[in-house]
Amino acid sequence: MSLAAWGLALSQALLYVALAPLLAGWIRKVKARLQNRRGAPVWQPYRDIYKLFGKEARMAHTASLLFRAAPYVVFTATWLAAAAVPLVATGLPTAAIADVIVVAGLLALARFFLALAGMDVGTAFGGMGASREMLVSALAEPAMLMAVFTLAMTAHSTNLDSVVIYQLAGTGMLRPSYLFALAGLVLVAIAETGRIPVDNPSTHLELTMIHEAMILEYSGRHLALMEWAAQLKLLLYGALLANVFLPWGIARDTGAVALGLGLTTVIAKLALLGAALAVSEAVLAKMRVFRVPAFLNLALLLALLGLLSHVILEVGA
Amino acid sequence: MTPALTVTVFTPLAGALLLAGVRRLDRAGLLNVLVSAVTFGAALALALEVAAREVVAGAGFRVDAFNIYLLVLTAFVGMTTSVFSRPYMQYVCATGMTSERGMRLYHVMFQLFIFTMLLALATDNLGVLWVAVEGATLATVLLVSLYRTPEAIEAAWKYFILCGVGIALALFGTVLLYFAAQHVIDDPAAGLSWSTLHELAPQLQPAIMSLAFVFLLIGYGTKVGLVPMHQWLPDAHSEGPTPMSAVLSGLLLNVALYAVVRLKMLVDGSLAGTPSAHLAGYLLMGFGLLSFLVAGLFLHRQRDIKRMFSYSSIEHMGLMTFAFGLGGPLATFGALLHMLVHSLTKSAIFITVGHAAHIAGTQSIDHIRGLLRTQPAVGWGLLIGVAAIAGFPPFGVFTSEFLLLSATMQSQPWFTVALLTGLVVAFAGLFRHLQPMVYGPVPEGQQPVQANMFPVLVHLGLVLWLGMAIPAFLAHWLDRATSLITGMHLL
Amino acid sequence: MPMALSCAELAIALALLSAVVSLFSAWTPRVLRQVATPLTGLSGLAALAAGLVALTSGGVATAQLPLGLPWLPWQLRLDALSGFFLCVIGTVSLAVGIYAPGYLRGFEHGRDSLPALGGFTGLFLAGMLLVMLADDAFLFMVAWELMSLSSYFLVAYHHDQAANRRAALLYLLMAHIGALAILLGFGVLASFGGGFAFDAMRQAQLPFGWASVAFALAFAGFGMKAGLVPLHAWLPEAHPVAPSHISALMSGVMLKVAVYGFIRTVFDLVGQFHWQWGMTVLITGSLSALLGVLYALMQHDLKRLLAYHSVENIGIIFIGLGMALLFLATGHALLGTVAFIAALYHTINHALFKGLLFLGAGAILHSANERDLEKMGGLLRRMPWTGLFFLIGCISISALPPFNGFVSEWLTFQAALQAWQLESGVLRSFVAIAAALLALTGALAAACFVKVYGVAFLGQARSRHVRHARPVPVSMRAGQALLALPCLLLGVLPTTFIGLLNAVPLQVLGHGLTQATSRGWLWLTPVSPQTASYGAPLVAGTLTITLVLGLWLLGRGIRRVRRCDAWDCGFAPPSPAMQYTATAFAQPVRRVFGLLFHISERVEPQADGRRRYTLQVSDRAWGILYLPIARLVENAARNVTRLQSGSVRVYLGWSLATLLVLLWIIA
Amino acid sequence: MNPEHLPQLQQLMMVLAAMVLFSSFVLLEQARLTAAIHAFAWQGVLVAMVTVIVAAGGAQTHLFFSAALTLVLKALLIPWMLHRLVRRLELDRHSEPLRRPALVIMAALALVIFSYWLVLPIVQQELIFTRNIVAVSLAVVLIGLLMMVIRTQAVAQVLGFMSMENGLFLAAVSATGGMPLMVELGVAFDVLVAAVLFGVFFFQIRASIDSLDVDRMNRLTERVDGE
Repeated sequence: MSLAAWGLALSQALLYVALAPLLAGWIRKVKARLQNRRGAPVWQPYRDIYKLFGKEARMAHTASLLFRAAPYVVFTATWLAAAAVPLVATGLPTAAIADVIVVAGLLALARFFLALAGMDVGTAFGGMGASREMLVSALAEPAMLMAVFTLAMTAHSTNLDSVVIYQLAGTGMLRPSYLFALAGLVLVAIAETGRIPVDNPSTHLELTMIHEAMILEYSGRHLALMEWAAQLKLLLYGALLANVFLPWGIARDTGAVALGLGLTTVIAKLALLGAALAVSEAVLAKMRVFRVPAFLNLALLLALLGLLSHVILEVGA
Repeated sequence: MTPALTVTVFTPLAGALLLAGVRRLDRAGLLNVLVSAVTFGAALALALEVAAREVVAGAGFRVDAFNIYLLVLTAFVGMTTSVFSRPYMQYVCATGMTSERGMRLYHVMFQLFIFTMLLALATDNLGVLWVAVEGATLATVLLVSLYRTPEAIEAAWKYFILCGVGIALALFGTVLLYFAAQHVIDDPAAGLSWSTLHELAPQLQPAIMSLAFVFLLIGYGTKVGLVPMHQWLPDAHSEGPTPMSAVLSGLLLNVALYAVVRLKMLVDGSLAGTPSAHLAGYLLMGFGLLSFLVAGLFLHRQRDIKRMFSYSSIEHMGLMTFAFGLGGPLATFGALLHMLVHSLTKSAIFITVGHAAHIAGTQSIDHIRGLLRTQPAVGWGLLIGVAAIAGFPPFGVFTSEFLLLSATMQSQPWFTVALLTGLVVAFAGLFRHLQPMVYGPVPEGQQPVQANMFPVLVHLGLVLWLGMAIPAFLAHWLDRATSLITGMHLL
Repeated sequence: MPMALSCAELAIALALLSAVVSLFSAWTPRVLRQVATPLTGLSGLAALAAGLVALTSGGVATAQLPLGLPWLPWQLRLDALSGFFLCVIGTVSLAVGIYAPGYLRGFEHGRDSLPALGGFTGLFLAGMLLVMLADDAFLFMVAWELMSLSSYFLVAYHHDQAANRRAALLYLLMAHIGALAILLGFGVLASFGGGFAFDAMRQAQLPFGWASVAFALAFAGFGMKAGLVPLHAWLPEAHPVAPSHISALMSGVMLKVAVYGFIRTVFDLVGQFHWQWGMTVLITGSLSALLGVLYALMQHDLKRLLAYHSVENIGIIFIGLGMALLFLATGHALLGTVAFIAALYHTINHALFKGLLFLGAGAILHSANERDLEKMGGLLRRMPWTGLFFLIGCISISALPPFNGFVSEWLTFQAALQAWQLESGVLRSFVAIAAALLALTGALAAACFVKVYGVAFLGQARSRHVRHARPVPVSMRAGQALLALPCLLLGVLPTTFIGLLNAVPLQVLGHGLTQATSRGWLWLTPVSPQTASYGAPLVAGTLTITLVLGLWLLGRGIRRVRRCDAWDCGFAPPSPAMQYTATAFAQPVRRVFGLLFHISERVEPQADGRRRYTLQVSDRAWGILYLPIARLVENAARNVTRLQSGSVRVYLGWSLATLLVLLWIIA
Repeated sequence: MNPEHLPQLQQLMMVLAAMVLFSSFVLLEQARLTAAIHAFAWQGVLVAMVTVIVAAGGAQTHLFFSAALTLVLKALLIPWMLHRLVRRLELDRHSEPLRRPALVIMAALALVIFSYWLVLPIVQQELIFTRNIVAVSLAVVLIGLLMMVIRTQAVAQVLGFMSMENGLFLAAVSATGGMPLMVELGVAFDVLVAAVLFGVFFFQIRASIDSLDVDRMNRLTERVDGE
């Protein structure tokens, strides 16, 4: 573990933080274009965050200490989770710290505090948001784990890093389990990051909110951290899909060329994913909350099918 | 015939005669305790003698390892019960449920009953055994109807008729036994001596012996309370005065079972080698299991607390009968131990129940409530006692049931399922009725009574001791009894 | 090592002593608080010490007591396995011993008898400790039943409510049935091993059929005690009605004693492994985990909810054990060990956080006299310390890093993910599905504890007495802290504890984890570094550093913020009544998993014209298993009682008939 | 035993035994209490005579004594007591015809055959004669029991009980040449006490349910009302 490697890991983690708003902005931009609007510039999210940091934070009378601590916990946990997902390079020391289960755990930790923060103020909306969020995650988390387990079982490792390397070295044979897992993971990603059709990040109608309902009471820097954490999560899932399923182009060593190549490829992949997401959001409508379980059961089913088709069809293959 | 034996057996008789003369109630009570104490002391002395030389015999009496511990047990339970009965009967007399004459009758009959018990245990002559057991019925039947309520009289009548018939059949069996004996023993006087018969058992004619055993089993089995001849038992227990129930459950059933076992030994001896060698054993197992299961189910539908515990007695008697039928040293050892702990526990329970009924002023389970709050001593006594009888460690009943179960598992594994089912059913039946009685708030105007829980304490203490560790001397004692019955040592 | 054994004996002696001492509280109530409960704490400490020594030394110590049957004196034996469980018991009972004095102050003016409480608590503890040391079936059963019986008296302690009495009866009944099943299982072993001493049983060579019988009996008996579905229904009835520190002991420790019994019997005494057994355990465990958490979500009585979570966690433990059996049966020793370790790890974890949570519930009960979530709210501001500890408990039980619950679930997942090494596709897919269910369970548990914490400690108080709740005395806080701290430690330093735990599989299974720390103590690598690694200390460290850094960078984070009203959509400011209730929170889950519950939902008009909404979510196990059996017994009893018709002539007829039948038989 | 008497004695005993059996049939059939008591007394007499004959045949002196005992007890004392009781209880007019006489007789006959079939296995040459007597006495015992089952009248039940005892005596005397004296005494004493106690109970029962119909004593049962 050379110091350089650690430095690289750190910079990758910082890169996550830096890139997160960009992806959000990009998706918004594409969406706007698809809706024949000009839309805000791509770096608008940076501006928002900056502005929010500048604003004064206010809290409801009924809010407790947990309400203040939550944004920091949520942001940190999400960030830490992100740091364990290879973005531009593999073989980083951070990969060994946390495998995919830990990533899921950290995301769950963030969600836990997010939901608690939602309930803290004691308004109906917060509780509603928390209840819905926990239901969604309760169904999404196993689906995600299943999907990733499929990869992990193939690669005989739960370290994302090793999975990616296995993929790169892999014969590139067509595995049914992968297709199922990928489909499942996509659905999970949509649900977890609160995108249409599960949740609408840009809604202003409280009763339809999930994620927004929980952070309804936040303002100023707290809100900034919450938003940022959400964008980080989005980026995390994007990186997960991009690098684990189509890892080609990711840097194998710490040479400058490889890193540059890796960066460009990953940005390209993310841009494509973002565009795809924007398209889907443009064409799809948000579902009723009680249709969501059906959506997630589909994800669960796909992921489980992936796992089963792996353990039954492919072991030894 | 050693002095200890004479004193042991005949003290109660003398006591009965004395008590017939005593008018003052409190004096009678004291004398009653005194006589029982003397009997117990003598029994202990006798026990030492037996420990010294295997068998104490003479004048038609024969005390060996098997009956000596029952003798001691009988004397002991008799003593503790008399201690309990003194204040209790005074209370009964005070409430006017019975008269001064009734009290005298009670004391006389109590001692007479103890006498018949000891006689039945100590004698070597099967005829005398029969006479004694019949005498026990006669001594207790008037006590059952002591309160002169219609229920009491009805109970007494049923008790009298059923046991009378049973015992008559037993006599027929005895006659057949004698009949069989005559062809191998020329001295007619010795024809009913158990020891002689036991030596000559192999020569006794199997056909007659099995015929005789059926009659004897039905006869003495009625007294043991084997289903379906048990119907007198709950009635007699529930309607008689509580000390009577205590000794009936604690002693009479034991003695009847003792008789059955003695006779089984003879029959086994004579049937050995014939195709139906285990006839007696199978009969006992069948009756025992039937009683065990049926009584357990009966427990669920009780409305009278004393009836409930008399059914529990039937259940445990069934268990012992089963074990004796099973044979083998382990089962027999367990059965002997169970006899011991069951008598101690059950008599303790009946004593407590007496106080409980006294507190509530009724024997109806639905009206006995909140004992723990009213009088913790009684409440806990009942609770612990029932826990003990239900076979919870560290009480002795668990130990014996453990032995019985493991013995069954070794020889007849499939019966264990039935046994366990029976245990669970019985346990549930007991506790579902017990809980409302001890727990919960105190009903209106329920007052604590002047209760003497000392005997209960002693009994349960002993049972606890036996559960934790069986003292060596007792272990060897029971082992010798086991070897007498089965011909095999366990230790 | 003999020192450890005598230390354990000392623990038992102390427990018994406290039982005896507390009898005096009949005269001076203070004795219970000031002498008896500290003694139980000491006993816990002694047990902990003994357990640690046994774990570290890894040896075996035996002894005999001059009690028991003449030919089978009580045999004591202390090895790594029992040492580990001694640690579990010791830790929790130490905390309870510290916690109880504050908690019991309220009882001194109650109507229930203190001697009973103290006495049976002591006996209960002694019984559990004795089970750990028992080395022959007789002593084991004695200790086991002592534990059950004394805990029964503790469950029935508040016996004024009929519901509590029913719960106690059901509890004792189930315990008794379980005990008899266990006894029968031992009987099978003994009749092959030729003796009730465990050593004899170890030597027994059972054919597969009888071994399976023994296994089934042990599984049924111990599973009944541990509260595995579908035999769990007594557990959520019984555990909550006991005084809270006893609930902590029962849920936290007694269930573990059942786990110990299962491990001891199946892994040690029977000593052979078959995949069929593994499947049975695995499936039962998964079902228990899922149903447990689902039923827990439906509860709004805090202690009942926690009790249902015990069912869930026991399920998780048995998932681990099932996988261990499976892997060992198919010859994957290392993987079996991983699963085994995972189960053990989850065992101690559950003991810690479930004990902690019950103590927290006790604290709420103590200061707000409330068990119903629907009436709580805003307690965090009323009792901050309890709030903090309870939060730690919630995070741990929801299996979130960096706390201990996560580590054991992570290990379980690691074991499950090695399913690809199994030969049979069926087994592989079952393990995979079990892993899926486990994931689902974990997520639902998180949801459940968001509900609990959010409704109880956050928001605003929903009733007056909760609004005026006072902080609990320091001893109770200390007790909770004592359990909260290890929750963190076991989460942050798993490698250290697994190093300790290793002694258990080494002794029971014959091999331990070889590569657990092959990459250094910072990384936990159960199977191999390539397979998976979890740098718990690093995660925890980074979390804290980043948190502190964040707070410092945005240094204004410390500065107090302006307060204002909550967003009210422009209507009147929100009142406590507007908050989401626990039932409302769980409603989506109830709708999604509806068919697993027995739901009766009614809206009936009241006299005053208003409408009343009642919702009853009950356990399906009742209708499926319990009531039919009860009905069966009732009918049998009714039919049998016809025997006692009351007419003496009928009775004589019975005698005559019996006589004739017998005569006919023998002739 | 001196052989020249034996045949006649045997025949005589056979006849007597048969008559004992017959008497218990009579007892079973009797509707009127007083008559039943007389039948019972006659049975006692017959048993006593059997005892005498066995005593003469076997020259066992103590049997004479027990014969006298039987005569006094079974033929005189107990019947006399029962008579007095019946009179004092104003039952001398009481009569209770059997409900299904034919059936009862059938049952009784079946019992006789059954008991004969039962003692068949006791095959020993010199025993055939005693064996039959045993069969007869067993039949008497069983019929007594049957009588207790079918009679709803307390006194009648007692009569059944006593006739069972007669059967026992018959068996004891004829088959085994009498039990040891001490036992005989004990048994006799028990029977006497039993008789006395029965007397006491008649009055107690009468006092409590003012009738002697045992079917009206059915308070003590496990039947819950409405089942």
